[in-house]
Amino acid sequence: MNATLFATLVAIVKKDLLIEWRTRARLSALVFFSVAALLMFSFALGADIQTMRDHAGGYLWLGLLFASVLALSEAFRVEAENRALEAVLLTPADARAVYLGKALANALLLLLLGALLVPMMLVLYDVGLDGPLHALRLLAVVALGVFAISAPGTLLAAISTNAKSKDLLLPVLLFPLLVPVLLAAVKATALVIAGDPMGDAFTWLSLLVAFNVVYWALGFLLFPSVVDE
Amino acid sequence: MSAESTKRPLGQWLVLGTGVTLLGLGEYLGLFWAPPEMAMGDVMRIIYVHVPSGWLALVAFLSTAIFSGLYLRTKTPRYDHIADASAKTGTVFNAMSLATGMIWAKPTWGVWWSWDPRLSFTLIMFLLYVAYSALRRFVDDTESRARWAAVYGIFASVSLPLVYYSANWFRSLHQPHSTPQTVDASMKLPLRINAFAFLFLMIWFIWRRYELLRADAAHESTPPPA
Amino acid sequence: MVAQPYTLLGAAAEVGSGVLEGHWGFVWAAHALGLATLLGYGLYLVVKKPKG
Amino acid sequence: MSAQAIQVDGVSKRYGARWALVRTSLQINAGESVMLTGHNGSGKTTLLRLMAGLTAPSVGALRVFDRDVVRERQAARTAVALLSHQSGHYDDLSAAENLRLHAALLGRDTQAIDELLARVRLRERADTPVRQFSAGMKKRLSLARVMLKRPKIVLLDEPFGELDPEGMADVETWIAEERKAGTTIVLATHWIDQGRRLSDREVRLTNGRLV
Repeated sequence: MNATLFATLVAIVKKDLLIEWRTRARLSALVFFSVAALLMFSFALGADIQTMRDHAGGYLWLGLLFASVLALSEAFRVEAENRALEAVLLTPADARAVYLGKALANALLLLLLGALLVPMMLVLYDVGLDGPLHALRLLAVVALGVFAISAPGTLLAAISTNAKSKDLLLPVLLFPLLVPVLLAAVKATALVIAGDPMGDAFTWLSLLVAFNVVYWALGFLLFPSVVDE
Repeated sequence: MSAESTKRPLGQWLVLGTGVTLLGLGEYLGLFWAPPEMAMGDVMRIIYVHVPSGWLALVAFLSTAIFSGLYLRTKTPRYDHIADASAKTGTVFNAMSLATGMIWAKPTWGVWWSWDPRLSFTLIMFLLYVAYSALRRFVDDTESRARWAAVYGIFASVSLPLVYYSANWFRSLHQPHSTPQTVDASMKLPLRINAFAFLFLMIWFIWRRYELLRADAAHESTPPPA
Repeated sequence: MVAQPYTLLGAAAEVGSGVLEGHWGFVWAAHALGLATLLGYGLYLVVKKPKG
Repeated sequence: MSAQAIQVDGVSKRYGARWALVRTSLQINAGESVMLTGHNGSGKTTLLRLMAGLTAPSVGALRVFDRDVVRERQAARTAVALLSHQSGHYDDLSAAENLRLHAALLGRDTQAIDELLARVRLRERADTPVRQFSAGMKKRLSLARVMLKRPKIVLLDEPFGELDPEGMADVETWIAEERKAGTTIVLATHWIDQGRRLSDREVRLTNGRLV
């Protein structure tokens, strides 16, 4: 009688995207925050265009990482506000499908943010791209990275929302977990931007894919233990 | 239950005794019996504390992951306590490995800290398990704490293969990780003995810590009279 | 100095006199730190009383 | 089907250092309506949340239609609906959107939603974001969600709270109908008169203990 795993997933994604659309003022604040972060990096490091060009990928990912912490805790504030997630789980929806839906919605949100930040990065740090294919490759790296952030991020946000000092706890739990992801994403981004004479990009991309597989699988398996007492 | 935990079982004494004896022997052999290494000289002797503490940190964290999984499967509080005890003990070994590694780095590379992958990932692993302990402190409800810590303990264990293989995977200045196969026979012996010494001490630490946690939980798990 | 057999006293004297070419200072520091950590953690677990 | 709808077996529940429920045992037969009374903090809400499978007992076990609420959680949850203090709505979505989400999750078609909204007198406000609703309107919407599920067991935590007299009368009518239809009802309320009219027996909790 209950919805299938896939139908639940679709319902949750639709619901989350609808809420994002309704609260788009919040969304634009998030965009503003990440653009401001990119600007701050360039101020903090001085206006040396070569340094900025060399580290553009790093700044981009730091901006995305900080923004994702805010986005993730917002996503679960909505769920916790009236215990709405609890009502969803009581239907009884499959918690694993709920996880996939929320993680997917978060990833899409971060992808949108990334797609907005990439042109900012190109302009601010004077990075050139040759043609649309190059831009597409860059976007693919961003997509792999934000999906690898969203999978553990969604799960840990669900935990920290229900703990004390949740705003502090989420980055404490999330950052060390994401350092390897960040490392791979930054390296891959830099190689895509600056060219890849040694053919190293493939290694870093495979690493990102591997993180995605592991984190999404773990999240899928473990999320029921997080929300179901 | 409290009487049980104040009277230490014989096995625990045996584990502690074995660990201490082996440690004494290993330290003697490592510091005085084994020859200095050809390229690095005497500074290589740091290996006898640095490497075993690194290994055993990995073993302890692996134990955290395993018992976290068992807890989620069975919801038996005992497994949660073992996972917690393992994580805390592993953190101590991890800190020791980092500190001795830094002492080694200074004379060898001229810096206290180099950002080579092995070292960086070991530091990240340390942060992960500090975060694990922080998470436990941020949750009041015993059942939620156990579930969430178990989930995090499993997530954190993704870093273990990264630490273990990082020296080989990424080009780095850290030598390929030392195992008894990669070092000379006369260094093998103290390294092996110290590794076992650390293993026994780790078991004792986890055991002892587990008893403390269980004693803490004992007076929590009995409801007041009706 | 490489082949010289070491005694506890000799090595300690070397550290004391500040001769660090052989890097024995670092070796002693690392081992002392390691052993102190083990001892300290062990004592902490022995002394620590359960709550309540 | 077992004659027992809910079986509470020696259940204790601890939150942090506090025992919210102590050594509680209770049987509720299928089709029975039970009123739960007690002061604030006496454990009523905890007991209802345990019955809904939203929280696991620290000690003891609960069964809903012979299904363990922890081990066979989905099966147990299928049977119950909970009207709680927290509305369970997404405040940024409209009343209709909230119900449509739940209809999708329940695998129901959305035909009934209009009718349900009319039933709880929210039809005119169907497309208003829930954030703009008063507490009473939110309660009505929660009630519509419970109706949408059509469960075998209804758990009601203060269903009369925050409602105007008209709303209270509506809820009373609905509970009476459900009772007639054979739904098992657990009703936690401070409204003793209404509660007695709507229940077969009364169970009282003091300090987490059944009296």
